[in-house]
Amino acid sequence: MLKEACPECTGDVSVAPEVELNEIVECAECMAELEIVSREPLIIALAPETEEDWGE
Amino acid sequence: MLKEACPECTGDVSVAPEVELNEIVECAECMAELEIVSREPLIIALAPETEEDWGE
Amino acid sequence: MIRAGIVGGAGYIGGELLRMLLGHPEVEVVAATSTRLSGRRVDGTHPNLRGLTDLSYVAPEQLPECDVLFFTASSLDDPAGRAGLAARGKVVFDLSADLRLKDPALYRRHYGREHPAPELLADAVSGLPELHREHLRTADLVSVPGCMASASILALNPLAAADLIESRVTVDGRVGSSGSGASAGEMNLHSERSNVLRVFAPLGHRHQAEISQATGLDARMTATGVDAVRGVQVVVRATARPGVTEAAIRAAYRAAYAREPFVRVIAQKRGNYRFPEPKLLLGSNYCDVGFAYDAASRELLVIGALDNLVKGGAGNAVQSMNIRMGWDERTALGFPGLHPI
Amino acid sequence: MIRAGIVGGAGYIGGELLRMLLGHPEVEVVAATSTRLSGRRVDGTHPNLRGLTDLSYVAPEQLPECDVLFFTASSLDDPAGRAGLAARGKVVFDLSADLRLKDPALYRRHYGREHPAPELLADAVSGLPELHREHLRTADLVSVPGCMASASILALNPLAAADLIESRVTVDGRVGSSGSGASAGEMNLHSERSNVLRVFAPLGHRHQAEISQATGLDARMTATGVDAVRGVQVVVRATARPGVTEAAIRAAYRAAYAREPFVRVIAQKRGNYRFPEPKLLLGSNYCDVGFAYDAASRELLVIGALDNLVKGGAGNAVQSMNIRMGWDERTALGFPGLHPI
Amino acid sequence: MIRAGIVGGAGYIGGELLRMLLGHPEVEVVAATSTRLSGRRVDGTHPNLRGLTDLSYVAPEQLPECDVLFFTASSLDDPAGRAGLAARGKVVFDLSADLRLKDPALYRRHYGREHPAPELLADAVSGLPELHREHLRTADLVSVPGCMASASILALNPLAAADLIESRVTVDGRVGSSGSGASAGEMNLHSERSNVLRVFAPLGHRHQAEISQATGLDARMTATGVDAVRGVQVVVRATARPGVTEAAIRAAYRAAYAREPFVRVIAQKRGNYRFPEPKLLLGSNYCDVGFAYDAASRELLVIGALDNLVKGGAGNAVQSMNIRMGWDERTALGFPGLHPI
Amino acid sequence: MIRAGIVGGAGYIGGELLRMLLGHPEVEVVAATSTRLSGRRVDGTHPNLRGLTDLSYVAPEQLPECDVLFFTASSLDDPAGRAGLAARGKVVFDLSADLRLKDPALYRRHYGREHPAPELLADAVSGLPELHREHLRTADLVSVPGCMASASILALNPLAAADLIESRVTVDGRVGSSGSGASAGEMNLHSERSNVLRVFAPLGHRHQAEISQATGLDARMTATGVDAVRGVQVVVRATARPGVTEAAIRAAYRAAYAREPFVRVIAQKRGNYRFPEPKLLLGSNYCDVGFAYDAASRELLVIGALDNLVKGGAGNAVQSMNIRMGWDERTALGFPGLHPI
Ligand SMILES: NC(=O)c1ccc[n+]([C@@H]2O[C@H](COP(=O)([O-])OP(=O)(O)OC[C@H]3O[C@@H](n4cnc5c(N)ncnc54)[C@H](OP(=O)(O)O)[C@@H]3O)[C@@H](O)[C@H]2O)c1
Ligand SMILES: NC(=O)c1ccc[n+]([C@@H]2O[C@H](COP(=O)([O-])OP(=O)(O)OC[C@H]3O[C@@H](n4cnc5c(N)ncnc54)[C@H](OP(=O)(O)O)[C@@H]3O)[C@@H](O)[C@H]2O)c1
Ligand SMILES: NC(=O)c1ccc[n+]([C@@H]2O[C@H](COP(=O)([O-])OP(=O)(O)OC[C@H]3O[C@@H](n4cnc5c(N)ncnc54)[C@H](OP(=O)(O)O)[C@@H]3O)[C@@H](O)[C@H]2O)c1
Ligand SMILES: NC(=O)c1ccc[n+]([C@@H]2O[C@H](COP(=O)([O-])OP(=O)(O)OC[C@H]3O[C@@H](n4cnc5c(N)ncnc54)[C@H](OP(=O)(O)O)[C@@H]3O)[C@@H](O)[C@H]2O)c1
Ligand SMILES: [Zn+2]
Ligand SMILES: [Zn+2]
Repeated sequence: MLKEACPECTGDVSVAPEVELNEIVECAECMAELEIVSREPLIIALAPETEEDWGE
Repeated sequence: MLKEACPECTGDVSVAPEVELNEIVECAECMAELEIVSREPLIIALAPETEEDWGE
Repeated sequence: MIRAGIVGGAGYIGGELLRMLLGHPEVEVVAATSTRLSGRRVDGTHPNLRGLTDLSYVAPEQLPECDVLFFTASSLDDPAGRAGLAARGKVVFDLSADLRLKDPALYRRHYGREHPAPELLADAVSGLPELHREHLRTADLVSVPGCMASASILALNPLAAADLIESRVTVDGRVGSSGSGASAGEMNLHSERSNVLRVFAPLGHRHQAEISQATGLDARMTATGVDAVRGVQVVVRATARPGVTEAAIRAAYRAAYAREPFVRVIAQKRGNYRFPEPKLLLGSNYCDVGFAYDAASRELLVIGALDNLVKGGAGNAVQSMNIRMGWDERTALGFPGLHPI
Repeated sequence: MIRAGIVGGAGYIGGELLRMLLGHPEVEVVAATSTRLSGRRVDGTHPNLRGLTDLSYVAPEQLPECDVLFFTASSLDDPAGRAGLAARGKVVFDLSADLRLKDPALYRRHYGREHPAPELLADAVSGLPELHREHLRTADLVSVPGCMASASILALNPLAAADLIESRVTVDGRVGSSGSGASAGEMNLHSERSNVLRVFAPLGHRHQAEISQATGLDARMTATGVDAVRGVQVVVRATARPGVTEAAIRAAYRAAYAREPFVRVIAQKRGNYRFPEPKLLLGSNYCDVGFAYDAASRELLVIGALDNLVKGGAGNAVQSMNIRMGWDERTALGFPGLHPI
Repeated sequence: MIRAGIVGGAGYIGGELLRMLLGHPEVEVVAATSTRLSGRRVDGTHPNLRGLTDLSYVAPEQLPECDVLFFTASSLDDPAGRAGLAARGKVVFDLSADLRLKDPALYRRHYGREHPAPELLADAVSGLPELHREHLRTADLVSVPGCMASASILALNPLAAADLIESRVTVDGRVGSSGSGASAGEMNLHSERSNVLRVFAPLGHRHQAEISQATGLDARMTATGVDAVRGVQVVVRATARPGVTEAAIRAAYRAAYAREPFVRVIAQKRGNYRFPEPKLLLGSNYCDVGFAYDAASRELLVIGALDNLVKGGAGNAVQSMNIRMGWDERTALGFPGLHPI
Repeated sequence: MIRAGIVGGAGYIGGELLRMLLGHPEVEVVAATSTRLSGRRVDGTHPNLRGLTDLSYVAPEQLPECDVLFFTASSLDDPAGRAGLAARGKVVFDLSADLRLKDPALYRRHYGREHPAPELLADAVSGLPELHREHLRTADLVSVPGCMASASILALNPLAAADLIESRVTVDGRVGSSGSGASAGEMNLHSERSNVLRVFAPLGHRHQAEISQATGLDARMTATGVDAVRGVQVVVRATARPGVTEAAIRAAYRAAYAREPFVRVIAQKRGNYRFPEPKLLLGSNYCDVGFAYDAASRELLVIGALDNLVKGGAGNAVQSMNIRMGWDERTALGFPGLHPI
């Protein structure tokens, strides 16, 4: 597993070595959706916001 | 532990060897209250009914 | 360590399998599939597993070879797909209703269509250890019974086997909302499902066929949804055969379950919890069974309780796996339940 | 305005009587007694009445003369005291179990002692308007049936009266914690009573005698406490006589209840609430009844639901009073219940 | 009899409007719209109304002319459509959040877009009778505040108006699942939503803007979903100005609410229900407010409670209508709530 | 195997200690005392233990010598008796509130009397492993903090220690009915305690003194009883110091808890369970902590959750014992909690 810092919370994000470009991974710490925007070097970015309403 | 048959349900009742006369023990299987009515030989009998209402 | 896979890991049964298998010293979970959530962390759907695993779901087609494989949902709609997946597991535990009824005609009557893969039925061993332990030691295909069926069978079988009761029994099942799974519809919204006593199957609930098949009795079943998330209770009315005593009934239960690690007989004269109470069993693999008997009228009430997701599903599967693998049957099933709760 | 008194005003039935009578345009509540709380404000025990009344409890011996008098708890332990109190009311509504069984032998069997005042039994008219409306118009002593009994009788009587079912029926009653009253013991602590499916009366619940008395059927009753405060549901298994059709069953219910203001027949094929559901009836005086039938097997499931404190108690009493006084039967009973809830 | 219409009758607010208006002696409900359920009976969605009405939903375009019209859901996505519908009512009560904030900039900040019909804002009178009774007597467009906002405003306004507290207050709102409406998503499934203490709005809940607008205070709001279907409670921390006594606080509440039919001040030293408790208010139009004060530290806790669907929505609308029409304000709002519950 | 004894084994904390210790591979429970139930089986009061033990309660005077001894209830009313009992244990874990406050003056203020045994206070080490692990390795007297205090301290301490927040914080505690113990009174009857949002401590709850003592902050605490049996949640409002970023807050939590086996940081942007939720922790020894932050206003909401009987009591004691004895800290504490529930 590769480790990368989450751009949202700076937590460790585990990324499988065989990950594909544009794949979505999640940050365990803040559950942000992250997109693999580059594989070598590994770069992850916040995925386009699919804002989930959680209101009542 | 001595074992004796519960007079209510015939389940095994464990009785400590140092049990005293008239002590109340409970049957694990049916939770009947049992009284030690004799120690040697060990005889247990249903304790006088303290009927617990459980109705609604 | 053996390698375990779960097909349908994002459902409620899948979550319980994960919880138990992650705590199992002999098992490594190598994959949990989800079509909808492939690539997502399993602790996103099963938040109680946060901190315990970094696993993410894989798509079914990515399922690797496994020693044991758990199917959690019906796969009969795609028999070829099922066969392909099943081939990746040496031993398969099927938790769906697909293989529970041995007779395809019964399946047709209760599920309203022909069984698409009747050839599987003969090999499937029922994942109820108390009745089928010996067969489970060598089974390669195990079909776990329904939650209310398991409770009813465990409550009735000692009496049926000893021929203490007449054939006709009526089963009143009560079940929490997790029995409908994680993909339940609008009628399971909190505002609608809370506080209910919803008689959702007034007559002829499907599990009655399983009960009849296992016990030989003529079971008639009603089911009510209650305001609980987990938990099943069955309340069964039976008639004892002439001359049957309370002692005989107790003796039958004792003979059947004295050495069973996960069945307790609860029929007490005092206390707040005299009969099987599902709330005490949440998270535990116990099935509690009990009874009350009026010898004069021969009326017999038989009660069973369990956690539908554990002894009523994932726990039965894990217990069956333990038997199949020759391990201590109780491995990873040690949680006894809570009080107060 | 007539003058009403309540003996035992601090209990749960007493509270519901107060709520309804304070909203009744023809009734003035002149006294509510409490031994324990004499001198205290009634809204101290019944906080929903804050702002509606300045009434305080009086000791029983201070009870003034009344036109109508409601007894909420058993007074058989002191028959002379009871007689003294009863004499202060021209018409007495007794909500306890004291006068429900006409036959003192039945009382002995179910309550374990001789009836201390059997002379009262003959005059007591049953406070179930659907069965006894005509007698209630002139009754001076009314005995309101038990909550689960009322639901069962209303669910079964149309079928029994039309001789559509065999005599033996099994009744599965489910009831919330308010059924135990305000003085329940340690077993009703929130931590113990929450989340239960407590089979507190596995066989032979007392209400079965009331059901048999009213319907002529041979009822066998089980009762389970559920995690609700209010609400009763009865689920009854019956066997239709040969040849009975679903249409005949519907017709019997329709004939019985088409003009009843407080009984609805709920047996629907679609929707979230197909059968009687007590949560929808909280605070309301409805008893909903419904059924499901399998003509092939003649299995019939009959379901009844009500609020134990209203149609199962105080509401039946107020409806009976309205009849006795010649008022619109629905007066002060207009609340229809809530959804969602 | 005046003619009333409901746009969005199939939702939870729509159901409560129907319940109240069907029991209103001066009102005839001539139409309830539903896009999804046009042609279906209203008691199919609102089962508590079975037996009370034969009404079916109509499509919005079939809405007839009405004297009073209730909008239950936002219609800002289609301002022209809204205008067309609104034109069919002489007086419009809007229960959505559309017109609650007077300042379009505030709307933008809290709802994340430009207000599509800012021209409506000036005319809308707030449907909170305790603050705006005089304006309501002549209003033709009424905007009913949010449920947690109403409770907070009624709890805080007497103190703010009398300048007894500092500006900064923190509001902790708790709300049941019906607050999300009948079309809530998977996160409101019973198995997920039961037993929660879900902090769904940790900071900056939208209702804080309404509270600030009405009271002039600087409110900061958190909201938690609790395991209830109905009910709102707000617990507010405030700081009294130097020298303020408990007597002064009580006096402010008394002055504000002594003659209000639907606000009670509940701040008791004994009993089980010392502070406002939403469960006692289910189905009722009361808002209970209370407080606790420590003069030494000037810490002040203010508590408000109501039923989100009644005083927090439909009840406020009906009370406003009663005022607008010159009727007794309490008409059709007489149900006081239940105990025990 | 070491020998463990429990003084006050029949209470709720006693039951949890029994559950955990019976499953502990290094511990033998040699005695559980009960004055009221001496001679009775422990599974009579703790029905979840049926089948796991044949232990019966002994009277306190029969308590044998033990290696570790757990006190579950206050024994300050009889300091000599306490001393006698305590002498039978080499290491004592006190779960009562007796020794939590180091300063007798604080005890006096919060408990309304002089501390009867102030000489004990100096030696007592706080049983909160995350703060006092090193001291616990050699402690012979351990005082376990209160349930809401533990949650608050674990939620706040990383921020206080790193000086990220201003001193004044307000704590809103929510707690289930088991927090009142097994001997709660009439106000905890199911019919009264169900469905509540009971603000039972509006200002100045005792645990605020414990929070202030542990964190150095100026905590002000309110507490509400909610309709749950188990579970604590604390919602804390704090103000960040100028310049503090969300990253700094996360970093402080991460630094504090990255290696803690029983604290998880839960502050997520998506999913149904974004913040600490007590229902997920029933039976587990986790304390989940989380936060939300608005840098513009410096408003910070901090949330903590745990099971009051486990990490809020018995679990903290067992974890402390594991540390004291040099065992793996997680022994007998492996249950992770359930979902759905
Ligand atoms: N819930 C209980 O109490 C209980 C007890 C015993 C047995 N069972 C049985 O166990 C099975 C699963 O129950 P559950 O409660 O876990 O259900 P669930 O929560 O609805 O989960 C089922 C999972 O299986 C997948 N799935 C659902 N339908 C599918 C389909 N048609 N084809 C392929 N995958 C499908 C879904 O995964 P993706 O969409 O993510 O792939 C879903 O996550 C059912 O057959 C049920 O009869 C349930
Ligand atoms: N709860 C139900 O669902 C329900 C439904 C239908 C009928 N009922 C019947 O209605 C009666 C009252 O039920 P409840 O639920 O209101 O009970 P409850 O809440 O326990 O109240 C009974 C009240 O009557 C008084 N009382 C109790 N025992 C008494 C005694 N031995 N002698 C004189 N007064 C006594 C008490 O008043 P003080 O101590 O204040 O004087 C108490 O407040 C019972 O007979 C019950 O069978 C109950
Ligand atoms: N629930 C509360 O506690 C509460 C309290 C106070 C105020 N409110 C406000 O009242 C309004 C309704 O709440 P509710 O709880 O009744 O919601 P709901 O149960 O979801 O019902 C809303 C109804 O309005 C219709 N509707 C929904 N979205 C719509 C849209 N975009 N355009 C047109 N019609 C739409 C739907 O009807 P069809 O699809 O059938 O046409 C639906 O039945 C909301 O604005 C809410 O903010 C709610
Ligand atoms: N409940 C919680 O959530 C929680 C959490 C953390 C800490 N605590 C603390 O743990 C302690 C026990 O709480 P609990 O909930 O287990 O209480 P509980 O259920 O009421 O049990 C306390 C037990 O201790 C005995 N006891 C009670 N009062 C006593 C007294 N004055 N002297 C001697 N024995 C007494 C009783 O036993 P017998 O009568 O059978 O002898 C009783 O079974 C309390 O100090 C509480 O502050 C509780
Ligand atoms: Zn992150
Ligand atoms: Zn026995």
